[in-house]
Amino acid sequence: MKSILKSKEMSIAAIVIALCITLTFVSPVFLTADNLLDVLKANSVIGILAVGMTLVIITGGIDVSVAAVTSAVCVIIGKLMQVMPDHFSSLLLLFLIAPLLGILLGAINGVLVAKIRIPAIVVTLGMMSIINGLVLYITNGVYLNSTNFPKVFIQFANIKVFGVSVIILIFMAVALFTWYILKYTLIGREVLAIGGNKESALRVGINFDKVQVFVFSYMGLLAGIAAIAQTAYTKSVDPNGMLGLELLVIAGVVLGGANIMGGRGTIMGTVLGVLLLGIVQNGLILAKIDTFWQKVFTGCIILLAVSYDHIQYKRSQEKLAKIEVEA
Amino acid sequence: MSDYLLQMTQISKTFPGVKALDDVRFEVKKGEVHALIGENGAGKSTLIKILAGMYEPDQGATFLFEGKDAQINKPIDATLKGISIIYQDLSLFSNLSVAENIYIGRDSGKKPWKKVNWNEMENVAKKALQELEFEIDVQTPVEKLSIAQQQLIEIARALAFDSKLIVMDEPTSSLSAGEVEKLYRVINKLKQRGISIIFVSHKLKELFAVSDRFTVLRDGKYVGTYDAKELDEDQLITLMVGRKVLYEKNTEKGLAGQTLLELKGLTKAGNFKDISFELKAGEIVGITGLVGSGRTELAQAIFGVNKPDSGEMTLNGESIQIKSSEHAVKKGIAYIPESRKTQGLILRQSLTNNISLPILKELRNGFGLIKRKKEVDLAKHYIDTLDVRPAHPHRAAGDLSGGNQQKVVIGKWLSTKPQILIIDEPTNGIDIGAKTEIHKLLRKLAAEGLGIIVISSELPEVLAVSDRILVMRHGKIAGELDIAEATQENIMNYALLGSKASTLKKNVQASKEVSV
Amino acid sequence: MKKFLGLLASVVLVISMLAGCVSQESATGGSKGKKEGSGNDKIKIAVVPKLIGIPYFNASEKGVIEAGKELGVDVIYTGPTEADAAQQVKVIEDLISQNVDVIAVAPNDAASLTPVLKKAKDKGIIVMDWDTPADQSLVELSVHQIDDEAYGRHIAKSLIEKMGAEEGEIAILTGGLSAANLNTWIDAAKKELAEKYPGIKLVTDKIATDEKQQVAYQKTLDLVKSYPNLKGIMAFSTPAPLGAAQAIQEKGLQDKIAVVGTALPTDSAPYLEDGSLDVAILWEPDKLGFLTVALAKALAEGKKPENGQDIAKVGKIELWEDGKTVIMGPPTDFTKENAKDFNF
Amino acid sequence: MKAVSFSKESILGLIALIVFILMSLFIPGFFEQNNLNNMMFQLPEFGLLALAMMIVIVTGGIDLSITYIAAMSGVAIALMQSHGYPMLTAIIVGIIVGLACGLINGTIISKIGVSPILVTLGTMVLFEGVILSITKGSSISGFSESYSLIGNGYYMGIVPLSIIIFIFFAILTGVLLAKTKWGRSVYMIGSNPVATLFSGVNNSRVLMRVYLYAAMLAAIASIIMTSRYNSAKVDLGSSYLLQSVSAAVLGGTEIQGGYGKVIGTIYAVIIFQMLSSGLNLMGVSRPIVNVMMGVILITVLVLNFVKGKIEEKNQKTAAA
Repeated sequence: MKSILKSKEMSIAAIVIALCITLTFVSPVFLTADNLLDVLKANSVIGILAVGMTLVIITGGIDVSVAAVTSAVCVIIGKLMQVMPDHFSSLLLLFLIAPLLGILLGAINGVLVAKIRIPAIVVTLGMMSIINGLVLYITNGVYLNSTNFPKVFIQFANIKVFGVSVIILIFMAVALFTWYILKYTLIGREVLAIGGNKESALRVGINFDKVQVFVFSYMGLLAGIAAIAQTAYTKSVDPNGMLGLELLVIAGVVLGGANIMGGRGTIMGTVLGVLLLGIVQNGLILAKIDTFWQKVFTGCIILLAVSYDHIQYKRSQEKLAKIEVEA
Repeated sequence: MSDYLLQMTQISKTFPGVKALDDVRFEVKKGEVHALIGENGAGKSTLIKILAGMYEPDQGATFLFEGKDAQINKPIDATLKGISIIYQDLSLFSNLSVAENIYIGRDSGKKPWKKVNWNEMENVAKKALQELEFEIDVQTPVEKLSIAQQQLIEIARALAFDSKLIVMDEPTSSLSAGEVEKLYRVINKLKQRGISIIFVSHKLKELFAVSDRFTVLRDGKYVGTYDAKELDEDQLITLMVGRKVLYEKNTEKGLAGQTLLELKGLTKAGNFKDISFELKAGEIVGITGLVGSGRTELAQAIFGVNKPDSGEMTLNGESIQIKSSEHAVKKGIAYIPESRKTQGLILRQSLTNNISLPILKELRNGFGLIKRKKEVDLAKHYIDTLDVRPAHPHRAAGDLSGGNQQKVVIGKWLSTKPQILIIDEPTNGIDIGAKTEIHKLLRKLAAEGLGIIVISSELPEVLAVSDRILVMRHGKIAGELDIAEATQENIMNYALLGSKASTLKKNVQASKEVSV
Repeated sequence: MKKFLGLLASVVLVISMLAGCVSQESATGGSKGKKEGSGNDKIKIAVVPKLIGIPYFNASEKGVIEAGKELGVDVIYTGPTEADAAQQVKVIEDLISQNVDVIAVAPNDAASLTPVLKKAKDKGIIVMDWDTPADQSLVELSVHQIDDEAYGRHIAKSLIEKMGAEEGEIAILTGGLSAANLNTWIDAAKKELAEKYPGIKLVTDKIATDEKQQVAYQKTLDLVKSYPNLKGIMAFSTPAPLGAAQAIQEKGLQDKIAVVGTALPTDSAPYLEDGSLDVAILWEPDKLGFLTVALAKALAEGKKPENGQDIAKVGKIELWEDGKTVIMGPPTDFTKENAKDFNF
Repeated sequence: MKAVSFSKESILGLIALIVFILMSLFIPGFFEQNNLNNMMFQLPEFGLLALAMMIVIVTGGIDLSITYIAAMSGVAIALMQSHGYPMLTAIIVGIIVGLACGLINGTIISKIGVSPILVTLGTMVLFEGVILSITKGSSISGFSESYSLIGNGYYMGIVPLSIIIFIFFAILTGVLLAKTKWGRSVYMIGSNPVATLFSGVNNSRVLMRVYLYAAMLAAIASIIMTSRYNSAKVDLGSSYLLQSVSAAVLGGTEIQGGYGKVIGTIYAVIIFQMLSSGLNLMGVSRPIVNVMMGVILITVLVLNFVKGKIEEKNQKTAAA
């Protein structure tokens, strides 16, 4: 098990390391704790969502409504915070409400996918359209800035442990927790099993519907947490702030080696994939690359990474000799 | 009263348009090995799936387990009652480790947050594997295992479950003789522990070696349950097919014409090594050996979809490298793969669309558009000549039975007017009547001048159709036999040992093995 | 490949065949001129923003609605949900179908609106632009909140002032690289710097922030790291200054780096407070909305604006010599002191 | 089998008809020359992109870069024309640029075998970047007068020219898919790529042509768009990306591949078009229009599911 996990993440890790080395030479600023923490912090929200997306993609699904769900939760908790008293309990309440809202929205996706058997991409596409429309209609795109937020939330957003922002800590906690779920809980193993072989999973008594509802609800839960992280990160709520983010999230997951058809995917890989995207963004400015060429670089790096990864994968498959040929 | 572990009565199952099971009864005693037999399509797998909770039987079924009324609506219900099922196509998770594959399902239905205990998992797995005398690192991912090894994992899973009833659907299909023997030993051990086993197999010899009783199904109906001692193989076959059938060894030698195909030292790492033989027009060369001996890989190399590393191939005397399946078709090579449903046919498409696919190019008019009428006529032609039923060119291929599907695949390739036909497991999953039909068809095609390579694990089949037989073992040709000198014994010796010499124990010699 | 070439050839053929019979006008071209007796004598004015659902255009909407009530005209405020030229064209086409009297549009891309505005004009609808100029040959009136050139220069000047030095490194953030109005301002600002402050060095070309605060925030963090001598940031588009200020606030660089940008006062209040945002420069968008409707109504009644005319609630306007460009007035500087006085 | 008369497509057609009648009856201004013309002018660009997306989806893929391919060829056409090249040359160059983009997608997908969603995600960013670096983000215009006729002109004074172009390509696509070896192979690959490969079909070539053809349709759409909007810009038509996926799926195309019809997609495009125009005429807020589209997408699929369940039940009782 361990050896193959390593090999799957190897190529992406290699790319990340190669990029880091290059950037270190290009810009001395890159390899400073300050910069690396900034990169981590900037990509924490995407990271949290990508962790959840990993589970969805392992089971062979996809959720393009994550950004919409996150901004819906952002807006709701933002509105709530406008009226909340400046008391510690407000924070607790927030940490209760946001995940619950996320779970609710995620569960709707899950039920439609599992029970009505509509392909995940279609359900979530529809949901995205609906949620985005509603959010825009209700908020009219109005910013909610931190002036009226409870002070305790701002304090929370500014917490640092050994210089590491609480947002990064949330991301790390989510990644670790999800890794634990995948590795050590029954439901986590069922997620992997379903990704590996749906038919077999049914035969050994795994409830496919339940697992699907779980992964989409879990995705929702993480979207709720991501909403808190996002609000803590920007210290304001911009209903349009997450538009289009779902593609970045998916890109992070698949760059991390998850197979879009299901079965393959690890939390470690996803974290690396998100970091790769983040480092590219960061590096483009640090390397002082012309503004207009930045996207060209990003596109090329994505294409190279996915092609390289796929070629590696094909080679490893070739090497998996099915037949013991006599010498 | 209850020395019965399982009693299923009045089991019927209706699918849209088909009655798969009709008032079947099936009773298994504690601690017996009970063979469930019947032709393909007799309803064995439907019955097993009902037992497994994958299908729900029609109204009126009664189901007793350990004398108590049992409700099995979902797979988990069966698992919890102690029923394990080893499916023929295996239920493994290639992305998970050996240990997990053995352990999986044990916790199904428990709280989702239940902690997975990796130590316990590995211990359970190790213990089960020990019992099978199969040594392997339990952390190896299953995708790295050979098919035979995977089958053992599947058996280990059932062992690890402490099941009361284990269903084995064709468990030996890819095991070597030694492994089969191990399996027999395990079965005997399980029996002594009071575990019941339902054994499904086509190898009659094998059935008689392990089973205590037989239940025979025919056309979805219950024929009867018999004690193993009261029957012999011929009687059993008669019960299964309602008539006596056996196929004869081929005696008419084909008229080997000029050489069509010649391979010299064809090699691909991890697939096959140093393959040399020739195929002449009008002859049928049978290639046999255990599953996983490299036969299919070799066939695909000739067909251009599995490129060899080295070696030479000549077609009609000219050296050639087949670059793609398209190239192969152009050169008159046809390949009928082993798995009809996933590789041979596009199930959701119509018979016409399937048959015409390789030759669409020739069905175009001046504007490059497909001449639909001509296409349908072509399909009809092959449907008629091959007697495909139902003879409806617009039906989806998936609606047909296995034998008819196979005829469609053959029709598809005959439409290309090939000079070489490679056919992998031509009668896999086809009932016996259709089998002989297909054998006759192959002989007829050879007589018309086609060069045919038949790949098959079923020795009687190889003997029934071939002019020459190549036996593969571990990716190499272990031996070549002319039909005149070929017997099941000497083929098996090559396949298992790589030589003609017979040193095998009696019970694996498969002297009179008949496969249905 | 052969087939594709064939296809291409047939396309060309078809186009050339059809070309002969194609005309700009529909023969059955429907009703020219205004619809009579639509039952409602109220003037119908449609105001189309670049997109709806962002704070700036929400503020304008307030002014438009208010003007509708006060001046007794029907107003429709509708626009695309994305700043996409194609969608905006559709919105206008649908408005033409609704037989409005005046269409005032803030184009996402002026050129792309030319055909549809021409169509509107042909139907007898009065066409004008607001916020951002459209094709000047089509519009009767062009309402500008600001003189773009002056505005860009003003922002540059303010930055220099806040930096307190006429030399040093600065950077520019923008909403999107393809936003025409932002580009105009940026170019004007650059011109101002080049002409008057040769000591100022622009470290890199304008950096896109995707109209998102968190992106502006990240990019600013990257900027201050890559260019440790950075003294000032100009941020265009409303979310960009907020993100930049947030970064400055967090890194405690208020005294080292000056940030000037185009933001709404309520949003920027938290950053103006501690000086992480030095000044937000904009106009009052609700006034712009109000002015647009007021002038549209006058136009529908056949009245042209005059230079120095005093519009209620807005103030004195400026009319250029071309007779159609109206400037609402100078920009408003929102600072720590006055930000609370505004409610948008 | 017996329900041929009630195929997914005909039901959708029926829905389209009902929507049309309802809107004509209840929305003032909907059934007017002007509005009908508007809809006909608006439909082709979206329709072409939706068709392009449909073909890709039929093979089991997806093309996220499609709108940027359109923008790419649009920019090429605009640049050529503004530099004084004749219209026809510009159009041909534009199509070639589009095909070149398709070639990149096709090569990586069919030769290397990377999954389409990943490849087109990458090329989407890449193409956007290339356009940005060429145009510096500004829009490019300067088309000849006659060029603007493609998107704005009427044929014989009655029918918008662009709708004729659309109909031409819709029929062409329909014929290619239903009547040619390539089209047949597209469905076959979408249903079962392995069996198709084992039937002597050159999957990689078929896929390559799929991405080329999709790119060509995108290029045609961009000709109509640039002509209609009189300019080309990096985000030309970018809002059509997800809409075209929705339209293809609503039109009955199976997202896993293997099934999808031109006519279904066209019905879906028409429904979307009528909804958007009708709701606008009613003065419904724009975001709510988006909500409605999402609701309709999900509702139609739920209905399909329910219909399937009922049919299954009927068949069962019939057999028993």
